[in-house]
Parts: sequence; C-alpha cells; structure tokens
Amino acid sequence: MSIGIITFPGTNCERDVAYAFEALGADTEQVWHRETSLDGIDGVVLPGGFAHGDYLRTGAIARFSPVMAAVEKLAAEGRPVLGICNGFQVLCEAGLLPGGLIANRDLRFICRPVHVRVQSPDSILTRAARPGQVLTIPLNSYEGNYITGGDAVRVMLRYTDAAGTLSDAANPNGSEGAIAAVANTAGNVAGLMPHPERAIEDFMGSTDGRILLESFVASLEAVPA
Amino acid sequence: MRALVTITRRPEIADPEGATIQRALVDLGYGDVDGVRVNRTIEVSLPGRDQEYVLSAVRAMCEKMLANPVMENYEIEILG
Amino acid sequence: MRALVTITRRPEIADPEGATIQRALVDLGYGDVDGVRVNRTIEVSLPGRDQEYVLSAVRAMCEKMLANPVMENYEIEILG
Amino acid sequence: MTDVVHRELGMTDEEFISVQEILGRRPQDSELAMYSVMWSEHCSYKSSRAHLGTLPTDAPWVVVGPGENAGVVDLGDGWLAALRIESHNHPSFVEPYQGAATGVGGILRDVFTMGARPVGLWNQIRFGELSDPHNRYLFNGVVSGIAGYGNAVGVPTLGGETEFDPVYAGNPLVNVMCLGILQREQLVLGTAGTPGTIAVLLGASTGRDGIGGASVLASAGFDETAGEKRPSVQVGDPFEEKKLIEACLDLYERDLVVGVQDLGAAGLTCAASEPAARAGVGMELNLDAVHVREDDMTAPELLMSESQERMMAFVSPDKVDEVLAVAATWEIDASVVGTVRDGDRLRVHHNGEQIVDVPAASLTDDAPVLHRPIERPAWLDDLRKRRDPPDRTPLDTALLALLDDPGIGDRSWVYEQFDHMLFLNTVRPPGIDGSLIRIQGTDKGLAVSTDGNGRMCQLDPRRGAERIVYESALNVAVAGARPLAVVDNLNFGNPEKPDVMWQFTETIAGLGAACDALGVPIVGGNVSFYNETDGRDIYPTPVVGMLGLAEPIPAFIGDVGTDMTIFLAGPAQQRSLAGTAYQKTIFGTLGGRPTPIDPDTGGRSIELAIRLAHVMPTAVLHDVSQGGALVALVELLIRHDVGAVLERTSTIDAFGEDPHRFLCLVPSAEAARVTQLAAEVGCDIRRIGQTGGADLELSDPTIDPMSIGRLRTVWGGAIRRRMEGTIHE
Ligand SMILES: Nc1ncnc2c1ncn2[C@@H]1O[C@H](COP(=O)(O)OP(=O)(O)O)[C@@H](O)[C@H]1O
Ligand SMILES: [Mg+2]
Repeated sequence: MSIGIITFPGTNCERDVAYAFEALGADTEQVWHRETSLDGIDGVVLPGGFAHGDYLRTGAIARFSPVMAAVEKLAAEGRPVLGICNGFQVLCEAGLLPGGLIANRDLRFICRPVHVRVQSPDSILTRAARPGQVLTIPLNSYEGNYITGGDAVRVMLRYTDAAGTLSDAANPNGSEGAIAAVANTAGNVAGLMPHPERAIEDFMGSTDGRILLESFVASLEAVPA
Repeated sequence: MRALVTITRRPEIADPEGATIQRALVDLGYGDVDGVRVNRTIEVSLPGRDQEYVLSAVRAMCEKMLANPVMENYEIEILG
Repeated sequence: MRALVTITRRPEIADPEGATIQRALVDLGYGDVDGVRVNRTIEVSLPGRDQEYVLSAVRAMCEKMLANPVMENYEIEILG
Repeated sequence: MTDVVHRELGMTDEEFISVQEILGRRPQDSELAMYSVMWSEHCSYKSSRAHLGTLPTDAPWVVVGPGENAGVVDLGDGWLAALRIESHNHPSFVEPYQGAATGVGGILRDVFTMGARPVGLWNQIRFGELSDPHNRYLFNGVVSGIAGYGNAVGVPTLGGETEFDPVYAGNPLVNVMCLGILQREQLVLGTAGTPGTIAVLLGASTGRDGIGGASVLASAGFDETAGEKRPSVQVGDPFEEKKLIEACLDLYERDLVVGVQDLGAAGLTCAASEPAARAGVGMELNLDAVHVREDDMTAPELLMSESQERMMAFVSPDKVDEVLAVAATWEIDASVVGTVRDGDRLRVHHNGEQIVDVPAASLTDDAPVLHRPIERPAWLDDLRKRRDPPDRTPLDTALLALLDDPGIGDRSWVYEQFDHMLFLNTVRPPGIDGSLIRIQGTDKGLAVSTDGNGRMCQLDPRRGAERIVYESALNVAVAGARPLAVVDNLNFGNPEKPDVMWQFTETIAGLGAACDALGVPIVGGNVSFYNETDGRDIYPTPVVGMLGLAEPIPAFIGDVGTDMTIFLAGPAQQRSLAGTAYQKTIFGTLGGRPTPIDPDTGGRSIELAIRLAHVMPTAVLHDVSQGGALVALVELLIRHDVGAVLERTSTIDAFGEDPHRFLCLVPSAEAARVTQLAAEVGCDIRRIGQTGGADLELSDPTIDPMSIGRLRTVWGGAIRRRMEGTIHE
C-alpha cells in the first residue's frame, strides 16, 4: 500500500507528511506535479504549502497541474484523496470538494494549535475517531476561512473550544459554520485546514493528528475493489 | 490587444479585506463609510489578436482559472 | 454615493503574481499571452454625501491608507 | 563623464581619483557604476573594516569564518551549521512589507549559497511607540512582510525580538537571521573556480528594481528627500525563492557546482567580482545573455539591478547541460552569462561591445578603508549622572505597568503570524527564551537566541554589548544548549560623526571581550550605519544571534504545577536600574550606568542552567531579562496558569536586569538536588517563593494578591490590544 504525496512547486509540507505517515508504518512516494500517472499508488495526499505561490487564488493554478487529472481519476475510483491546508484549497478549486477558502477574518496568518470537534466518522479522515471527540491540531494558514458558497457540505471537523463548544472566539479564522474539514459524498475525498502531521509526537504538544492520519492509512485497504 | 478582467466577490460571500479596511477607515475618522468591497483586476495582453478572439479567449480563461464560480463573478472589458 | 478606486502597481515595480499567472495561462494553452498585471479596486460607499465631498474624502483615504504611494498609483471614479 | 556623476552615485572625489589610478584612465559609465556600489558603505564596510578585525573569530569548530556569505561551524558527526544575520532597516522604512520580505529572502540566500538547507529564521525588529499610528503601520507591515515571505518560502520563523522606543520612530530596525544545516560534503563556497569555469545565472529575471539600493538606500540617512529614494523598492517573490532553494540543493546533491554566490546588494557586479577575487581569477561577463524582465535595460542598470531571487552558479563546462536541466526541472530560468578567465580582469560585454575592463579584485579589495575620527560623546557624562526620581510606586502597580508594555507583554501576536512548526523539528517554539530545534536522525539540538538592548548600549556601549552576549548565552543555556557561535548585526547612526564611531568601537570592544571570555567565536555579521533621521541617530543597537548545541536534547517534561519551589540563580542583589524597562516604563527616562557583566558569575550561571536542563527534566527554567525577575516569574505563572507566594522583595531586586540571572522551578521534593547542583557549579542560588493557588502574593501587607487571570489579561493585550484594527499592508 503506497501513499502518493503530491508536490507542486511551492508546496512545503511534503517531507513532513511523508515523515508522519512513515512513523505510522505506511509507505510513501513523492509525486511531482508534472507526473501524469499514479500507477501503483493506492491513495494520495496533497500536503500544505504555497503551491504556485498561492498566486491568483490559493490552489487556483495548482489544479491545472498535469497530475491533477490522475488525482481526479483516483478519486472517481473511490480511492482515498486527502488535502491538508493548501492541499484542501487545491481540492476545492478542482471541484473535488465543495466550497472554497478565503482570507482569515482578521487578515492575519495564524500558526497555533486549535481544537476541532469530530462531526462525523464517515470519511477517510475521521473513521478512526469518535463523533464528538475533541482533537488538538495545529493550524497554519492565511486563507483558512471556509465558505460553502451555498453548496451542500458534509462536515467532518468543526473548530470549538477545548470542551467541544462552538463559539465565535473558538473559530480562529471566521469559517462558515466553524468548518475545519469536509468530505465528498462518498467520503473518500476529504480536506482539512489544520495540519495533523504536526501533532504526532509528544514534543509537538499533541499526538491527536495520529488519529486522523491512521484513518487515512486504514482507508487505503478498505477501498472497494 | 489587452483585456481587463474585473473579478468581484459575490455579494453574499464575506470580504474580510473589505471589512477590515472599512473598520480602519472608520478609525481614521471616516465614520460615514458604510461599506467597502475589495476586488481584483487582471490585465491580460494578447498582442496581434482581434477583439473577437481576445474576448472569447479571455472568457475561457476566466471560466477555467481566473475566476472561481463558487465565490466570484467576472466582467471583461477590451482595452484596445 | 459610491466611489471606485483603481489601484495599479507602478509599471517599474515587479509583479511576481502577474508573471506567475502569465506562465500558468501559457501552460493552459494560451501561448500568445505576453503579459499579465494584477491590480486591485476598492469600492467605498459613503451614503448621503455629495460628489465633491466623496471625491475629496476618498482622495484623502487613498493618500493616507488605501494606496501605497511607494509602489502604486490610484484613480478615483464616482459611481453615483 | 563629468565629475558630478560620481557624486550623484554617492562617491567622493578621492574615491573617484583612486578609480582613475587603478584603471590608468577615466572610468566608463558602467565601470563607475560598479565602483560606486561596490565601494559604498553597505558593500565595502569602509568605515567599519578597520575595527572589525579585532573580533575573535577562531575556534577549532569554525569551518568558515567571516568573509563568506555565511559562517559555518562543525556540529560533530559530519553535520555543519551555517548562520548569518542581516539588516533591512532602510528598505523597511520606505516600504515595510516589501522591505522586510526581501530582507528575509536575502538572508536565506546567504545561507543556502553555502550548501545548507535553511531550517530557521529569526527576526529582530524595533519601532517607535505603538501609540503612533504610523509606527503601528510600520510594525504591522514588517510583521506581515516577514510572515508573507517566510511562510510562503517554507522556512519556519522560530523566534526573534521585538522592541519599541521613540528613538526608532524615524528609523525602524529590521534584522533577520537565518540558520541552515548541511552535511560536510555539501559545503559550497563563493568561489569562481579555475579558468574555463562557466557562470550560470539562476532564478528571477533581471529588472530595474532596486537600482543602486546599496549605495542610495543603505548608505545614507533619511531626511526630507526620503521620498525621492523610493524607486529603489524591491518586490520579493517567495515562490521563486522556494524553487531556487530546491534547485540549488539539488545541484549541490548532484555535485554540479564549483562555487555559488547569491545576488544581493550590487547584484551582478558583486556576484561576478567577489567570487573572482576570492579565487584570484578574471572573468568575462556577457550582459546580452542575462534573462531580463524589461527589454531596454542599459548596461549599468543590468550590472546594478538588485532584482531578488537570483543566484550565480560556477560550473565546469561539461556539467552546464546538467545544471540547465536541473533548473528546468524546478521550473526556474537559467542563462549562461560568463566564463572564468586567466588573469585578474573582469570584462563585461553588452550589445557586442566591451564596456568594462577592470581588475576584478579592485572592486572588493581596493575599496577604501576609512579611519574615521572617534570621540567620546560630550553628552555621555550628563546622561550617566542622571538620577532616577524618588520612587514610591507600589510593586503591583509597577508590575502591571510593565506587563502592559508592548516591549514586555505577550509577543504571540507576532510569532503566531509565523509558521514556526514546519519541518517538525521545533522542540521549543517561540514564546520563551531561546528556541530549540532537533536535527532529525541525530540526538543533537540547536538552540538560538537573538538579543539586543539599545537603551543599555546608549548608556554604555561596551557594557551593553557585553551584556547582550551573556544574555543570549544564558537564553540558549536554559534551553539546554552550550553556546557555540555568534553572529552580530551592528545597527548604528551616522559614522561621519565621531561620537557614533566611538559607540561603534566601544561596542566592538565589548562584543569581542564577552565572546572571548565565553570562548565563543563570531563567525559572521553585518554593519548598518546611517540609521538616522534628520540628524538624530538611533541608539547604538548591536544585536547578537547566539547558536548553541544541545547534545543530547534535554527531555523538558517539566510543567509548572502547584507546590514547586521557585529558585533565582545568579546574583541576588541588584545594584542599578539604569537602562532597565522599569526605568523606561515607570519614570519615562534613560540615565545612569548599567552594571558590568562578571565573566565568572556569568559562566557559572550558564553552566548551572545547562546542567539543570539535562539532569532535571522536571525543572522549568527561564532566563531573567527585560522587566527583571518578577516579570520573568509572572511570565511563567501566566503560561502555566498557576499562582505563587513570593518572599518579600524590593523594587530594585524585583525589576533589576542583571544579565546573569535565571529562574528555576522544581517540584519541592527535588529542591535539595537543585541546591546541591548549584553548590557543585559554584553558582549562587536562592529560594524566592513557592507556587500554588490562583494568585500572585508578594508577602507585603500593603499589596493585595493579584489573580493570574488578571495578569494574563494585561500581559496578553500589550501588543494585541494596540494593534487591533490595524490593516494589512
Ligand atoms: N519578532 C519576533 N519574531 C518571532 N518571535 C519573537 C519576536 N519577538 C519576540 N519573539 C519571541 O517571543 C518570546 C519572548 O520574547 P522575549 O521577551 O524577547 O524573550 P525572553 O523570553 O527571552 O525574555 C521569545 O521566544 C522570542 O523568540
Ligand atoms: Mg530571555
């Protein structure tokens, strides 16, 4: 089972994501955005960073990278596709996930751990989590303010306080409905703004990211034939 | 020939930049500013092409990449 | 009354965003795009004010805050 | 060419005459342009060079000392660290966002030219008071610029320093430091190699940005003409830089380059002449081959452009194709622009004509060395004699005022705008003292602290400089690291004034003495003069960046809970409030003379901190700096949300800023062990209180307990509250 980590020019979390999955015992392979085939790859992760400098709109240029056709095909086959932060933005731009991401409410970049509450276990991101469980995961973004654009959305995680309560103060970036993660209808494509790979060892202050990454790893084997 | 694309955020979508500028203008003493929207323009130059071509090419660019229909509308103006 | 401020980056100032979009358009098949510049517009609404007031207020806003005189020029248009 | 032209380029008549002597003829336009930038203060260090030579730069672990793009030290087991610090003061005043952003871009290039992957950035920023909207605009713009560039380029920003003082209102300081790591085999130097080597220009295309930035912006003060200097603004492109980093590291890994030089101040001119001078060779440069952003650029413009995100690689002819292929893979432009030649001449061709023919080394080595007049300032004695007013301020009032000072309060408004977690190595994030990162796959950790203190240095530049070195050393020590190397950034006023030169030479003496005493070499630095506005100079503001090595990485399981004993290590009694935050916040004055450091005491404090960090994982350590011991303790209590009962203390002991002190909190059951370790090291240590409850109690019947929650609100708002509503860019 091999996880393809899609790297665009400007992506910067590709090595961190590989490190985290390898710490969970998974195999990873770096895939440059010019690749056109994903043969031998069971699922892909679009890691965080600033693909194409985040110019125009975040994710807007990356979605036209040659590899994205193969990613769409993989998604259509029901295989796991996960976007983290910038990767989430790319998946929204590509239309693989609903909605979009705009600048944070306070127009400032935010790098700090936040609390997210699990809304639903029905996705490759959350299947190892309990609904209602509150996780601590670092957020790291300028354009993390999620808007549905009127689309129907399946919410996987919401920003809350440590007790799991929703409030304006606990919504770091102004996201509509405090949405931190969404999935497609089938649950095999998911995106989230916080960085689970930054919460996998004790010294990082939280290991809750493992729950989300383990969900992904478990999904690699569980895909329909 | 050059085309000017104006990309506006759909009115129902939040505009944090506009909201922040409005607050700052009020702080600066312009208490009667009751709305600010920030939009982007993209000027595309396609030399040696006629108007019809430019219009249709730039429209296609907008549909595909320059604008995001989830949150934006666009308008194209030919600058000549 | 609303005013539309068009803020353009002075031509000698680099526009890496425009350059990146240009490359992306070329990759997308528009090989004849030979230049892209990205600029901003800001729409300011000042209800119940007359044209003269709006023009002078918005000019002052541009000088103080909206435009960055080191890198940008601006133009004001009254939208009515 | 008339004599007026060289003056317009910022060159003196004497300098013009020496150019004529070197060439044996009148220089052509391009030649004059090249000498004018290369001999500018910014590039040639002409006012400082004669003094910098006295700094201690040697140690067995120094691999590359000052003179290259970055200093390099040996970390053992084949690992090296590259570090450098730079200022971008004037560009940041003219355009805060882009000035700070391009400062970050520039310091990164200095580090990855050495073959290192940049792993961390630190910034040291100083502004006028936040009560003034323009200072808020500058501060916001600089922080956004550092964030905008640093985050997008994909290098974590791990810490820094933020200070406010009216003296920086007309001339903010923006310094940035970068640390990179590499394996020994990957070390690359800025050399042009042997004759026949090909020069390949990589990265962004060359435009008209920043023409003469080094000579115009960085080598003169600000006055009413500042606005006219604006065409020199450069725009940073972190995306291009990110690609350039990856492409260069790929080139190094494939062993495809002989040498590399970044293009910073003086652009192509510097990137051609410095490597040629270092290698003792000549070079031929063809400007027609340079990839440009605008078609009609003149030769002097091409030679002086400071367009960002460019690198010059020196490549043996048989490897050129491979280098171009690597560049294409990473989607950056590359052009073959020159060839290394026998002899010593730098010859430049443009439109088929030879327009420059000068000895390459003359641009660097023959730059003037000035021995500017030095005189102890006449005003200094008065300043030092100034006595503090009689003071009845209750401790709690003073404490609250200090916590609310933006120079002391919570800095998370700043560092939470910076990605400080990328690469998954951040063991101690920004927030307190030095930050610590691990080197993956080893048990080594690198701690960095950067420190300056303009107020102390204004009162006594020598003692002030010594103090910041010890302050920095203790900051890395509390993170468990042993001080290893220093880079310094010397921000000063106008060197044409003898009292500024006195401040400068005193600072150098202090830095040198302190580093000598600690046994820590200075492996690189930067000098920024002309930090003045309308004739008013800033405080002398040296900044040091201290790198420490922690091996192994301490466990740091310590959390502050109840029933912990609070120890203060280092000298118990304070002798002066001169230059302290207390003096500034409570009296609104600056005066007196800071106490000198004591190398023995300082050394023992550092030693004890390192030992405690390694042998007592339950201990929580925190260096005492601005605001003194009471503020330092309250920072810990706020962080860990616990109260404390303190022994009775005096204003001077509570708020004095002796640089050799740190706090150590341990579970009371282990307190005896701390005292015993301190005795072994010979370091004074005193119990000053006990944690517990939800309040801070000062054991003074006239002072009510203060809730930690209230202290947190005040401290937490010091910057945040003042910056709310400030807009981006
Ligand atoms: N401009 C800045 N950028 C990033 N981090 C900063 C900046 N200013 C301060 N910090 C961080 O905030 C923390 C507190 O700063 P300071 O009070 O100067 O240090 P100390 O805890 O040593 O007294 C430190 O960890 C420092 O690295
Ligand atoms: Mg400290």
